[in-house]
Amino acid sequence: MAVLLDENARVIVQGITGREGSFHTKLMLEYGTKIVAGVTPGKGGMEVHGVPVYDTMKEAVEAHPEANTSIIFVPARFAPDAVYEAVDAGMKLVVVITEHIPVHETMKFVNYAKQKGTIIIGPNCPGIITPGVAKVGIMPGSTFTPGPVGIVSRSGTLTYEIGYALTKAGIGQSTVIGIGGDPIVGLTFTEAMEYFEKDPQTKALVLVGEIGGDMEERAAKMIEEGKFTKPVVAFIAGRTAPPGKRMGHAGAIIMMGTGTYQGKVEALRKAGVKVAETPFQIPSLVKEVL
Amino acid sequence: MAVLLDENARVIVQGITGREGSFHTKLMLEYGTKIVAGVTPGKGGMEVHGVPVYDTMKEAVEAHPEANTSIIFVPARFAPDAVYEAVDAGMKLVVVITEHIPVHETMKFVNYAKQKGTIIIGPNCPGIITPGVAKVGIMPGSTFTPGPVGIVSRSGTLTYEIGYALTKAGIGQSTVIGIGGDPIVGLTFTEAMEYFEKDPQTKALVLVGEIGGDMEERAAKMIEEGKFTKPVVAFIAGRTAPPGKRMGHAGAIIMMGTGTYQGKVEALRKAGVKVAETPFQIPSLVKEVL
Amino acid sequence: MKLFEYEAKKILADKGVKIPRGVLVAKGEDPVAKAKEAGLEPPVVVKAQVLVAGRGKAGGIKMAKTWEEVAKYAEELFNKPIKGIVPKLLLIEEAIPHEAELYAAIVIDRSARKPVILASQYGGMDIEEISKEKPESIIRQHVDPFVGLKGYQARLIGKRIGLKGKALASFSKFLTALYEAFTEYDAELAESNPLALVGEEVIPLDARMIVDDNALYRHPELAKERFEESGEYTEWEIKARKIGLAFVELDGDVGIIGNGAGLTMTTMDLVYEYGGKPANFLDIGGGASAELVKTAVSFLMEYPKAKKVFINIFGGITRGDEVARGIVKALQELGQLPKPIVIRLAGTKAEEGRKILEEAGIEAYTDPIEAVKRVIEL
Amino acid sequence: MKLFEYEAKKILADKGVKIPRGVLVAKGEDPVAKAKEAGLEPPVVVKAQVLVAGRGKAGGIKMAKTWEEVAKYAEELFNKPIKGIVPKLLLIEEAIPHEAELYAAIVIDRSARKPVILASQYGGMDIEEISKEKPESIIRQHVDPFVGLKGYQARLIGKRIGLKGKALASFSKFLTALYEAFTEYDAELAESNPLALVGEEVIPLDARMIVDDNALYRHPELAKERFEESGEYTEWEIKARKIGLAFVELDGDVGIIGNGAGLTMTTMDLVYEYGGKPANFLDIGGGASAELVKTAVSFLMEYPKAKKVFINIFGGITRGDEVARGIVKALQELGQLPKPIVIRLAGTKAEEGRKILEEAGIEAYTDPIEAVKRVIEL
Repeated sequence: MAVLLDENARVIVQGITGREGSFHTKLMLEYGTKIVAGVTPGKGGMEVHGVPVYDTMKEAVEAHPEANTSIIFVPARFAPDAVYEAVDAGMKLVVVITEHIPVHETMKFVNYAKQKGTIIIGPNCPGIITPGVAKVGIMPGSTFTPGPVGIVSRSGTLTYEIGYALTKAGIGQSTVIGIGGDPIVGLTFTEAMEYFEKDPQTKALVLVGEIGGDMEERAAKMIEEGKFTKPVVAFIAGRTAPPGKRMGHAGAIIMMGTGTYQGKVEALRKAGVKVAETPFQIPSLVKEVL
Repeated sequence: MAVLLDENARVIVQGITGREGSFHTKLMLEYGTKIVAGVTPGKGGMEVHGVPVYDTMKEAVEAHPEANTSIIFVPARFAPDAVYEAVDAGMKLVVVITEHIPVHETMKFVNYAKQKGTIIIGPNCPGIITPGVAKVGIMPGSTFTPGPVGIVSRSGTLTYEIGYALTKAGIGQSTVIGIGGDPIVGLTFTEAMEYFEKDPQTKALVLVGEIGGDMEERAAKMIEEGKFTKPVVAFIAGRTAPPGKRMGHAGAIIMMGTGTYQGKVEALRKAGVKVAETPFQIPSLVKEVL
Repeated sequence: MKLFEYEAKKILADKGVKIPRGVLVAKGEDPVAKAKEAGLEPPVVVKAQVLVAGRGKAGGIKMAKTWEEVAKYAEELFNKPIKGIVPKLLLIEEAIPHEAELYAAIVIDRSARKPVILASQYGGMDIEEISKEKPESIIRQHVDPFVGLKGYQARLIGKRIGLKGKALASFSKFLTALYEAFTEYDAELAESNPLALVGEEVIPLDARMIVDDNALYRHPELAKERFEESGEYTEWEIKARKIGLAFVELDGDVGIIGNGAGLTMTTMDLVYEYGGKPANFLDIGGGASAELVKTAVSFLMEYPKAKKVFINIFGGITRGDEVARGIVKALQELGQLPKPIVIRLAGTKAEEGRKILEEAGIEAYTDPIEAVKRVIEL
Repeated sequence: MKLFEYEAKKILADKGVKIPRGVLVAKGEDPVAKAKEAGLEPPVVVKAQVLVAGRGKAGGIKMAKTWEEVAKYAEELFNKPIKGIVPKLLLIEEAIPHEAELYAAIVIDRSARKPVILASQYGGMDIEEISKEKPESIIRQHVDPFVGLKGYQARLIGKRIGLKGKALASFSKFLTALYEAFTEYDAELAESNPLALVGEEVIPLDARMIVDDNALYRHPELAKERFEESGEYTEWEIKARKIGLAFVELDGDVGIIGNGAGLTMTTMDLVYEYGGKPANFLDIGGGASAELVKTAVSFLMEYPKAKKVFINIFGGITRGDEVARGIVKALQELGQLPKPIVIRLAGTKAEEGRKILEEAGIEAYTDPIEAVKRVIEL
């Protein structure tokens, strides 16, 4: 078992002929991900690393009706359209890697996908990996190993760092989800937690937050209300970030007094979550709760 | 029994303080319709024919949580907003009397209402009456009498004429719905027919169409496919109307070769429907099928 | 309301669509000088700006190969009515050699209650002809009115009418602009036919838009109605519109007044059914005042095609007594009865109305069939 | 990107909002002459057009009762930095006596993933103050981004902040315009505070808008970035932006380079945790080239606050060898090592990277804790 991504995933890569799309298609294939098709308008008929390319999702899905997941490497200006195309083509899961999508566009396609029953991960995210099974994303696969701990994170590199630390400590992961660093994302902490709650493989959850927004506070509330019952270890990046400054991620900003490190840590601790001071304390804290 | 409107209807009149709204509130009350509130922004606190007036639907519904139906007499520029307000306030049925609403607006609010599970009748319609029970509309109540025949019509006055002819001939009506003369309406023939099909009181249906669009053809198809099983008598107005001219109703126009009298009559006859040459043949045709 | 070609093209150009270079010439202006000023060189196309359908077939579009021809055709077009309409403006445009003529339109689909894109690789013919001759070539795509036309949908349509590469990109950009124009201007129809394929680019050689009359208040820049110029309306229809009457001219001799669109049409149909021919459609609508009735009656008394008049009223919101008062007033003002008139009154206050008419010496029927038979035999 | 008050007001005025009569004055122009030309009469308000928050409290807004005061305050404001920023433009506006000051704003609610309207009858204070002092006065209303703000929602909000009659209608018209501005300009924030209640009309005395940087390509009319004028950025932040670096200035002395926003913030936090103070945030992002790394390293070598530099890389898409090559290149160009530098490399191609560094005589850590301890003790 796993969360959102298992051995039944059949993947279409949107923007497969681009530099990033092509490179990561290769890495995903090497990891064992079952990529059935790629889409780039105007490049139909090509092959990329043996994967057939179509002009449209419609054609890709007609040729590969088993497809249920897509990953988007399309530039920001065209990415929202690619999301609509994936949703309308019936994808169950759409991973949006693209950064710099206007937030009004994200707001719309996330609402649209929700109505249609499609799960969006991202945008501006590293994707999702179920170690040993499949990877739909850009994270280094070797960093992760199968096991009992779920990870859900707003940060990419930090997730690799934490995954690596867990792996080194002999603690494997059930599924690792990078939900993305934008102010609006398709899958929030609490939504991801609903899936982890139901997954029998997952025995504990590592939650990697950062300043800005109130997703961590909402996760804390969910835990307090007893709607997430597994042990949680958290780390929040940005303790030393000044208010009003955007720290790399569009979503990592303390605005109008909300989204502070202190607020998040307090809320999580109040909910009984162990909050690590550094990411490198996470393995030992996880060991305590497993 | 009846269709869409029965003794459980509790009605709010939107635009109750206007000339039309106030006049028809009186007539509806006299007919026995249970009007619980009226809404006109800025006129909250007034009373119209004993009905309390509120500034917003929200307040009206808070004070009268039993309300489930609204009727809109608001001028065309403000009518779409009144529809959204009614839908968002949880009305199950909204009758839009207003004429001259831009068709792009109607297209939107009809789709919106559908998503939210609200039934819209109209716009540009006379409303709905279940004789002897309730009237949410502007038709002369005395014209109709309870009985076994449903009427669904694109035309107002013509419906009164036909109802009157039936009543004179001793044939009463289960429910009479004027769906409106605009190109886009909330409730189409086939949708109305789904309700009449399920209504045990209705033994036969009179369908009053006119030139323009293809609602009559769709009704014929529904009958042919066996999805509507009760006897149908039809009349189509506009046999002598020239193509390309708008005949009073925004929707009554033969465009791009579609929407002709001949096409509609042929489709209906092919489906086994008796099509009257004049509205005054309807009572005898109905008697044949009852 | 129909827009002129140059107006529809201007709207598209404002949305980034490349349109043929051109210049508008009014009567009295020198077409050659204006065309030269605009940087045009023959061959050019000289197009009458009229709103009638089938303008091309009616001789409203001329290809001029020399400046002499430009002058000649402009002179011709300014003096030749196209289906009865003399253009006030000509559009002189560069002639654009092209490989193919496509069709693209957006209309409102009544059943789906959504906008629908129509496209075909067989442009040049009108949509009815395409429907007859190449029905399978017509691509249909509905659009969610809240979400709008998605880029991928536009690309799919372009692909399905045979475009690829840059031409496909150009088409999908065009379609997006057309959709924006369609929604922004509350259009019932936005169309380009032919939409020319020029190398790897699409260019609208013609463009049409019909704006929803009910939405004109939101488009004050378009709001001057153009009854006279449209060619849609006859002289008497224009007169009627100016005094606020919903009137359509027909070819028979029985003048018709009814209340409500359905009943008025039915009254026409009844006259036809009993062997007569309606001279018009005139709907006084719901709840008409005596004043409006008077105006309608007086209008038909002047309207020469109507040799007699049939007034058919079923009172609902409309009151029989108001109608009767209006008729009596009209006849009083006219002094005498210039044309025979048959009245049928039923429904709300019909009794009162009949009394008023009787007092004025006018008989009114209750039964519509008796009334229509009487009209025919007059 | 923040818009200036006069820009935000112009956008609202274009949407039909009544704004105070006013005129822009540039340095060197005669404020009195320009104000008179614009038909203004004292009392007027002279407002520094700067983007810093708390402009009023910092003395950037002056009420002038006479023409002499206009001249005096204009002279003052043009020469007095507001939180470090000297205005290039002043806005002189009519002073508008008003009965009440309201608050209205639209922001994006991350959790609901929808725009949310915020309104309060207690304007004048900023929203944090209102949240503290009158939290119950803040009305919140979400908007479906596809459907838009409905008229009745605007009226309900107005009612709930105590308006009625014509004032309510004026407020709801204002809110509709504000929402249009919010969506049309891809705003993260559109705000008026105070929104004055003048008789039965609302008039925005101030207006603020922040446009999503990611959407600037859609707004070429706004697209000139204004790092210098915004007051949001320090001198070194402006320098960094100009060469494409995601850099935030902090107050410590340990220069920081990381890859990825989360890891870079964490690197700052680690330094702090082990007793140091970060001098900056500098994220080289995912998949950085040697060239970008070189630029980043050279930048920190010049940046005076950084007395030493800590580079923390966990390779994912970013490759350790590329990073190493960038570092080596930077040091080679500088000739020598002006500041001590500690490097931690892990993940993709970290082994290769360490080898490259070693060959250039630079030691690299694998363990971040060891590395950070080393930085602190330097």
